[in-house]
Amino acid sequence: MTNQTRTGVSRRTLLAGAAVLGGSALFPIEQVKAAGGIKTLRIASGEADGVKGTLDPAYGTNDPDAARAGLVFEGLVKLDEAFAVQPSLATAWKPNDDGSVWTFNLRPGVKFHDGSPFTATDVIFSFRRLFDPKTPSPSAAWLAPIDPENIKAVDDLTVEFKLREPVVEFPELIYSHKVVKAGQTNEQVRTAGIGTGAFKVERFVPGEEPSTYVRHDQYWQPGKPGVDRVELRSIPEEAARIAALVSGQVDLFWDLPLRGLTRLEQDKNIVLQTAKTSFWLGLAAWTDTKPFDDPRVRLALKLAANRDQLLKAVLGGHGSVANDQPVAPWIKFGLPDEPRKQDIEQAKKLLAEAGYPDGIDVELYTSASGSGLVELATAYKAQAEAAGIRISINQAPAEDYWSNIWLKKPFIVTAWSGKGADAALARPFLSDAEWNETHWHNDAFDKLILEARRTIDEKKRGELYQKAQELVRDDGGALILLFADAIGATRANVRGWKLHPQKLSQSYVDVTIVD
Amino acid sequence: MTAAAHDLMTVASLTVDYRQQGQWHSVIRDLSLAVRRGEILGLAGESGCGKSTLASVLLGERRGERRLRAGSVQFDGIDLSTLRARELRRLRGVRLALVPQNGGASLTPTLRIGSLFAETLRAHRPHMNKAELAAEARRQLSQVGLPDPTGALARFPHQFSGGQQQRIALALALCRMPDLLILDEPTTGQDAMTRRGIIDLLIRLRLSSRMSMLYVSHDLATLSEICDRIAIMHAGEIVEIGQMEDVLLRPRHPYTRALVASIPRLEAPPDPALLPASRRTPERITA
Amino acid sequence: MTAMIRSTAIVPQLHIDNLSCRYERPHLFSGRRNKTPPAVDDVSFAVGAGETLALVGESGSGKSTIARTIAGLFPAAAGRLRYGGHDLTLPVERRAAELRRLIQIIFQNPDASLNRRHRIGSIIARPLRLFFGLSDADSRQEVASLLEAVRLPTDYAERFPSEISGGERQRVAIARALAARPSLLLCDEIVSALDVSAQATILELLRSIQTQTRLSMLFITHDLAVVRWFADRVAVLYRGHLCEVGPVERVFAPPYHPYTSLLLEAVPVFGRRREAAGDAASPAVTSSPPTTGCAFASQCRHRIDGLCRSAEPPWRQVAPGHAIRCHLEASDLNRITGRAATGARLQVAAAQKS
Amino acid sequence: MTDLSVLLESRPRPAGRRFALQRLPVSAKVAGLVLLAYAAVAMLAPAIAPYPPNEIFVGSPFEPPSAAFLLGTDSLGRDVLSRTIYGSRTILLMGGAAAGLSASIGGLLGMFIGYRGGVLDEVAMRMLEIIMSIPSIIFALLIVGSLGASAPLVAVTVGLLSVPNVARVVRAATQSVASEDFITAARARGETSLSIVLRELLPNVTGTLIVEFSIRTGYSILFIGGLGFLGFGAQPPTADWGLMVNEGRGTIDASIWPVAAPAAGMAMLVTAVNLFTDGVNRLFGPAEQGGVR
Amino acid sequence: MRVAPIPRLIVTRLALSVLSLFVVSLIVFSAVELLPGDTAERILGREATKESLAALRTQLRLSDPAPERYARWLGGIVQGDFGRSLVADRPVFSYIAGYLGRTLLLGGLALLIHIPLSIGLGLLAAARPDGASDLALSAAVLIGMSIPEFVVGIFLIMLLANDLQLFPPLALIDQAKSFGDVIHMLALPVITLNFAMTAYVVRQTRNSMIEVLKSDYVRMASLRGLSPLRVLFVHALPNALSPAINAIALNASWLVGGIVVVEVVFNYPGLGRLLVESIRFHDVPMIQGAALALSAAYIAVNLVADIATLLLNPKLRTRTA
Repeated sequence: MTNQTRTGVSRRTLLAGAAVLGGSALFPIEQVKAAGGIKTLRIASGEADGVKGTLDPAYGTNDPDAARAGLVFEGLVKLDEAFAVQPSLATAWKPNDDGSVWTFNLRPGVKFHDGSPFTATDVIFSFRRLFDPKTPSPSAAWLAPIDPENIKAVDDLTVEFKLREPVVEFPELIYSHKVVKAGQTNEQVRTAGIGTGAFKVERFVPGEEPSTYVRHDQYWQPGKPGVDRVELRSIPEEAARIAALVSGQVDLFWDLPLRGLTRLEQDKNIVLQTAKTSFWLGLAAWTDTKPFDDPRVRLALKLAANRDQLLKAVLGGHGSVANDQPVAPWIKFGLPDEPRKQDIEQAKKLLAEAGYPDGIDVELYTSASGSGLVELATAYKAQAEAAGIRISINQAPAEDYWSNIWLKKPFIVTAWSGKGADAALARPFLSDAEWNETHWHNDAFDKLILEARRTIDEKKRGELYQKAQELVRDDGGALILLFADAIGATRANVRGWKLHPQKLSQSYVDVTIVD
Repeated sequence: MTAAAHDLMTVASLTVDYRQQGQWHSVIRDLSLAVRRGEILGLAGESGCGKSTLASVLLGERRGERRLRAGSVQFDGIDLSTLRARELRRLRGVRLALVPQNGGASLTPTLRIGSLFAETLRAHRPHMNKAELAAEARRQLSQVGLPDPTGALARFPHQFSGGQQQRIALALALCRMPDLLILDEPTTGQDAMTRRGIIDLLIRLRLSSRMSMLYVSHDLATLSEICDRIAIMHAGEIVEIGQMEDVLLRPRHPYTRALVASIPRLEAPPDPALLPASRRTPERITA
Repeated sequence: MTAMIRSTAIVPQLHIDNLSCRYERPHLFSGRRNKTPPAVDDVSFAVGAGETLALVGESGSGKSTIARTIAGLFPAAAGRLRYGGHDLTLPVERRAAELRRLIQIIFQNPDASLNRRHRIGSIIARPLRLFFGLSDADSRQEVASLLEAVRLPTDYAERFPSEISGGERQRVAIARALAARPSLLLCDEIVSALDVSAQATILELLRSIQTQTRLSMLFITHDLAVVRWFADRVAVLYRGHLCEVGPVERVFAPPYHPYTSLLLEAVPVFGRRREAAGDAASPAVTSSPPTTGCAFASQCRHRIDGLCRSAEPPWRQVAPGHAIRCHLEASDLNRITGRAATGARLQVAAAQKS
Repeated sequence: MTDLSVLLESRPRPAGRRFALQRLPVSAKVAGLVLLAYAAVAMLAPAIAPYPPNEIFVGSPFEPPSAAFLLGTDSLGRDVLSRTIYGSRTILLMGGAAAGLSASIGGLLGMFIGYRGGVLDEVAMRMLEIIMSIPSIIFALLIVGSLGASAPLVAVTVGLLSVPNVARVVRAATQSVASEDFITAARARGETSLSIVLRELLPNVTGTLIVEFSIRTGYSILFIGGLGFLGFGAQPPTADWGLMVNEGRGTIDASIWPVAAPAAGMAMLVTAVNLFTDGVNRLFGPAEQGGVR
Repeated sequence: MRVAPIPRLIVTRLALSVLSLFVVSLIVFSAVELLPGDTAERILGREATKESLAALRTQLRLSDPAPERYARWLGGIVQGDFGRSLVADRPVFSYIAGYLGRTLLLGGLALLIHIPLSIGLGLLAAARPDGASDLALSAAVLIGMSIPEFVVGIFLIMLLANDLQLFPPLALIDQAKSFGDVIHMLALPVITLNFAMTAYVVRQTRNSMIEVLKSDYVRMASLRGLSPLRVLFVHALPNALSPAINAIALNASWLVGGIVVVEVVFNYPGLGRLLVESIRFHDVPMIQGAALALSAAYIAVNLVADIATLLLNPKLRTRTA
C-alpha cells in the first residue's frame, strides 16, 4: 500500500459507520493485493477504447491498446526519444548490400511470461500472423515488403527476413510490431497476452477497467521492472485526468491536455515532463479539385496562417510551428528551415493571380475526433478570412470522421502521429499511397522517396528525404501547421520515467516508486 | 342556579374572522348560544352560513387562517381559547367529541377499524390490554348496530358502505361517552334508509343517556325529529332560537319562515303564498 | 305484463320496454369481461305527453342509468326504447338531430354540467347554434329571453358559472335545455345538490314551465317529499328492478310495496320529535343482490321464506294504473304495510288534500 | 321580497376577473421577468454582445474578467460574455421548440385518447408505456448519433421523447374533465368529437398544457444541455452552453469563467423556468406525473 | 387492473414487460440499422484498409440481411443467450451483468440517501406551509435541481475533491478495498444525483402532506385526543407517501438512464457509458443488451413503486366489500 489518497485514511474512519451497513460482499470489487510492500504504478491513458480493447499488438492501434501491448510485449527493436532505432529483443541486425535481406540476432536468455524461452520461432509466428487473413490486422498494409513465407530461422536465435523489395530502414518499419509467444490463438493473444515484457497480465477483460499487470520475475533486464504491479485505465476527460493525478488516484499520465495545465504546474507533488514530437496538425486539400488545383491557391492558404497564434490557441504554446512538411527539424533527416510567416497581402495577390480576385469560399470539415482539430479549424478560419479565404466549418461526428469524412471530402482538418521521415512522407504523400489525403501526384517526389529507400548511404539518403520535404512544403496540398509536444506528468514520488515523444513507445521498465 | 350550572357549552358574543387573500372577513358575528346539559340543540342554516365554522370553534380547533376576534367559548366553565394544547387534548374524545359529516373520510384509510378504536381508547386509558381494547371496540360497534363487529375490527374503512362508515365514526365518537357530542351534518349525502338508521341510533342514545348534543344540519325535517331546541343561523348570526316546535311550526323571523316554507313535506303541500309569483314565460318556449 | 304497469290514462310518448343495462369494461389484455349484475334489469314504463314521471330510488338503484340510456349516452343491453316514432336504442351520436333536440337532459350537479371556461351566454347559445343554426349575434336576443324564462337577469350572459350561485347555475342548465325546445326533459336529481330554498325555486320554475309548454318530464330523485308534490306518476326502483308503478296518489297510499313502505317510513315528519327508535341495525348489505328471486328479498321484513328468494315476484295490478311487483297479494300488502305509521299519516294527508 | 332566491341564496359576486398572470405568486412573477430578460438578451444578442461570439483572439487566452472582457476570455481568446449571450439564443430556441413540440403533439394525443377511451386508449397507453420504458437517453443518442447532431434535430428529438409523458398527463387531466357532465351534455346535444375536444375539453386542460409546457421547457433545456455536454448536441464553434461547459472544463484550472458563465446562465434559466412552472402549477391545479426531470 | 392484489399485479406486469422488452429491442435494432457506417468501420477506425474491412465484415456476418440478424439475435434471447458483442467478441451477458451491477450500486446508494433525505425535507417544509423554512427549502432544492448535473459534478469535484480534498474526484471503485471505500468513492456522484432528484420528491411530499394534514381523518384523529406525534406518523404520513413514492419511482427511472452524464463526469464504468460506447461502435448485440437491461431496470423500478403504493393503500390492496 504505497499510494494512498492523501486524505483517504481519515475519510475512511469517518465513513467507518457506513461500512457496517454493507460489508464488501455487496459488490464484487476486484480484490487488490493489499499486502504490504507491493508497489503499484497506476497509469491513466486519455483515450478510452471500451470493450474493443485488446492486448494483441496486431490490432492495437489506439492509445490504451498500445499502452497495454507496451507493458506485456516487446519488439525486436525500439525507438529512442529521437526516433532512432535501439536494440530490444534483437541485440543486433544487419542488411545485405541492397537492403533486401535483413538478419536479426536475438537476445539470449529471454523468457516468456509462462517461463518458456524466446526463440526465432516466436518471431516468425508473430510476423506471419499479421498476414493471416483471419487476423484482419491493419498493420499488414505497411508491411507489404515482408514476404511472410520468407521469414526464416537461421538458428534458434537468428531470424532472416527476405523482403520483396529492398527497404533500407526496415528496423524503423517493424519497431512497433511486438513478439508474441508462438502457438497462441488470437483470443489468447488478445487477453492472456504471453509476451516477454516486463509485466505479465494479471487481469484483462476488454471493457473492464482497469487492466492490471504484475512484474515478470524472469524479465531479462536484471532488477527490472522497478514496480511490482501496474494498473492501467482510461480517463477520457482531461479535467478528470488532472483531478485524479492531483488527488493521487493515479500516479502517471502520458496524455495530458496541452492547454490549461496551470494546476499541475503549481502543484509541488506533481512532476511535469514535456517532449518534442513530430505529431502534426494541419489541413489537407485535394490538389486535383478546384480551387486547390492551382498551386498558387495552395500557397495562399499556407501564407494565410498565423502559425504562432495557432500554436497558442490550439496547443496552448506546448508545441512548435511547422512548415508544411511532416518531418520535424529535430527528427532524423528533418529539414531545418524557418517556418512561413503570415503574409496576407501575398496570399491575396496569389489568389488574384490564380483567378480569384474576390477570394474563395471553401467548406472545411473537422471533428472532435482528435485533440485540437476543432480549435485549429476555428482559429484558421478566423485568420484566413483576412486573405479573402472564406471558410465555412462543417463539424462531422467524431466517430465517423476517419471513416466517412477523411479521404472523402476535399478540404479537411487532419493530424498524423509522429513517425520517422520515410513513414511521415510516404504514407500521406506518395501518389499511390492508400492514405493520400491530398490527392497529390508528384512524380519527382515519388522518385525521391523510392530512391531514398534504396540508398544505404545515410547522408545521401538524408538529402533525398529533405528534397522530398521541400516539394511537399512548396507544392503539396497539406497545410502542416503545428507540431504538438507530448506532455506527461507523474506524482512526485514516481521516479525513473522518461516521457517518450511517441505515445506508442512509452516504457515503464525503469519506473520506481519511492515512499 | 348559575348559567354555568345548566349550560354545558356557552358561546358569548363570538365573532370569528377568516383570512382570504390577506384580508379578514367575519364569518360569525357577535353570536351567543348555549348548549344545555342533556339537551339536543339543532343548529340549522344553509351552506355557507357559518355553522360548520361554529362547530369547529366549539371543538377548540385553532387554525392559522382563522381568528376569534371577540367573545368567548366556555365548556363546562373552562374557556377553550385559553387552554394549552395538552389540556385541550385531554378534553377531546373524553368530554367533547365530534361526528363529522363524511364518516368515511374521517376514518384514516390506512388503519384497520380495530386500530382506530385501540388508539382512541388507549389515548385516554393507557392501561387497557389488547383483549380489553378489542372487547370494548366490539361493544361500541354493536351498540351502533354494525353487523359482525368482530370481523369489522380487522377490516379497513373502505370495506364498509357509507352508512356503516358513518356508524363507525359515531361509535368512535361515543367511545368515552363524552359530555357533549357535536354532530356536523352526520346524515347529509346519505340515503334515506341510512339516514333513518343513524337517526334511530341517536334517538336511542338520547333516550338512554343524558348526553348533550349539538346537531348541525341544513335539514330541518331531520332536526325536527330529534332536537329539543333549534337555532336558525343565517350569515354568521343566530336569527332565531327556541323550542323545536316553536321555531318550526311558528316561525317568527322572515328568514326562518322562508326556510320552513321551502321545505318539501310529504304530508302537506308547499305554501303557495310563500312561492314567488310566476312570471310570464315567453311564448317562444313551446314543445 | 308491460301493459299492466302502464297507466291507461296517458297517451304514451316515451316507451321503455324490458330495458336492461349492464356496466362492464372489456379488459383488453386479460381478455376477461367483468361480470357484473345488471344495473337495470328488465324495466318497463312509459311517459305520456305533458306528464311528469318520477323515478324514485336510492343511489345505485339504476335510475340515472335509465336516464342516460334514454339520452343515448349509455347502451341498452336489452329492451326496446321508443320516443314517438324514433328508435332510442341508437347511441346519441347516431341519432337524428331532431331526436337529439327533442330529448334534453339536465344533470344533478350544475357545477359539473356547465363548462367553467365558457360564459353563460355562450353556454345557452350553443344549442341554438347547433339546432337552429343561429349565429352568435342572432342568438343574443334568444339567450336573453331564455335567461328571463328561468328568472335570471339578462346581464348574466356575460358571467362565468363560477360567478353565480348553485341554484342559479342549475337554472342556467335548465335554460340551456330549454333552448333546444325539447318535448321531453330528463331531470337527473336536479335539486338534490342544492340548498332547500334553491330547491323550491327550481321546482316551482319547472312546474310553471311545464304548465305552459306541456313538456314531458322524467324526474329522477330520491326525495319522496319532492315526488309527492311534483310528479304525476311514480316508478319505484330497487337495485335496477322496478317494484312499484302508479299515479302518485296511489303509490303514496296503501297498499305499498314493502320497499316503498320502508322508503316512506324513512321520511321525517316535520315538526314532530320522534320518541321511539325503529330497528337500528342497518339491513345487511350484501355486495350483490341475489341472482334469483326478488331483488328486495334480503331486506324485506315480510319475506316469505323459500318463495321470495327463489322465484321472481309477479306484477300485481292493485288499482287502475297502479302495479306492485311482489309475491304478497294486494290484500296482504294492504294489511301489513297499510298499518305502518307513515301510511296512516299519509292517509290523513291525502284525505286532507282531497 | 318577491323572489325567495333574493332572500335565501347567497350569490358570489363576479370578482373582477384578473388576468391569470396577475394571480401568479411573486416568485413566479420574478421568474417571468427573468425569462423575459433572457428572451430580450437572446433577441438583442447582436446588439448587446461586445464581440462576435466566435471571433478568436479578441483577447489573449484565459484572460480574467476585466473592463474589456467582463467575463474574461476562453482558451481561444474569445469573449466569454459574448458567447454566453449568444448561447442563450440556441438554448431558448431549442428548449422552447422541444417543449412546444411535446406539448402540442402530446397534448393533442392525450386529449384524443383521454376523450375516446376504450380500446384505443388501452392500446395507446400501452404503446406509450413501452416507449417510456426505454430511457430517453438511449433514444436521443441513437437518433442524434445516426442523423448527425444539428440543433433542429436535437430539439425535435428531445421534443418527441417527451410526447408520451405529456400525453399521459394530459390524458389523465382529460379523463377527469371528460367524465364531467358538461361533456356528457355536449355529447347528448350531438356535438362532434372534434368540437367536444376543441370547444369543451381544450379550455379545461389549458392549465395542464401550460404547466406541461413549462415543465418540458425546463426538462428540455437540461436534456439538451446534457446532450451538448456529451457531444451529441450543437457542435463547435457554436456558442452552446452545454458545449461551452464541456469545452471549458478541461481548462477549468486556467480559468473558471468559460465554464461558470454558461453554467450560471443555464442554472438561472432553468431555475426561472421551474419557478414559473411552479407558479402556473399553483394557478392551474396540479399536473403532476411528469415531474421536472 | 390496479384493484388487483399484488401477485396478480406482478404477473400482469411481467407479461406486459416481456412485450415491452420485445418492442424495445425491435425499436433499438431498427434505430441502429439507420446509423450510417458499420461496425467494421468503427472497429478498425482510421487504420482500416479495404481488405481488413472486408475480412472483418465477413467474420461478423454483417452482410446478412437485417431481419435475419434480428431473428438470429431474438432466437438467442429466447434461449437466454444475449449474443456476443461484435466489438469485444465476448458474450454480451458478461458485460451487462457487471456494468448493470455498478449502475445499480450507484443508483441504489443515491436512492438510499435520496429517499429519507427528500421525504424528511418534504415533511419539514410541510410543517409550516409557506413559512420561512418552507420557502427557503423549496428555493434551495429548486435551484439544486435547476443546475445541470454535469455542472454540479464539475463544481463538486473542484470544491470537495480538489480544494477541500474530502472525497476522491473520480469514482474509481476498483480501487476501493472496503464498503466504506466504495461509499467514500461514490460520495460525489451520489451527491450530484441527489441535487437533481431532491426537489421533486420534496415538493410531492410537502404538497401531499399538507393535503393530508387538512383531511378529515387527520382532523378527527386529533379531535379524538391523540398525541400530535401519533397523528403525524400513524395517520398522516402513511397516507401522504403515495405521491412521494411515485416521485421517487420517477427519479429512480430517471436514474436508470440519466445517470450516463454523471458516469461520464466521474469516470464511472456504468451501463450508461457502456451504451454510449456501444452506440459509437454500432455494436448491435451490446446496444440491445444494454437497452434491454436499462428498460428492465426501469420496469422493475416502476413495479416496485406500484407494489409499495399498493402496500400503503389498503383500498388498492383489498377488494372493496
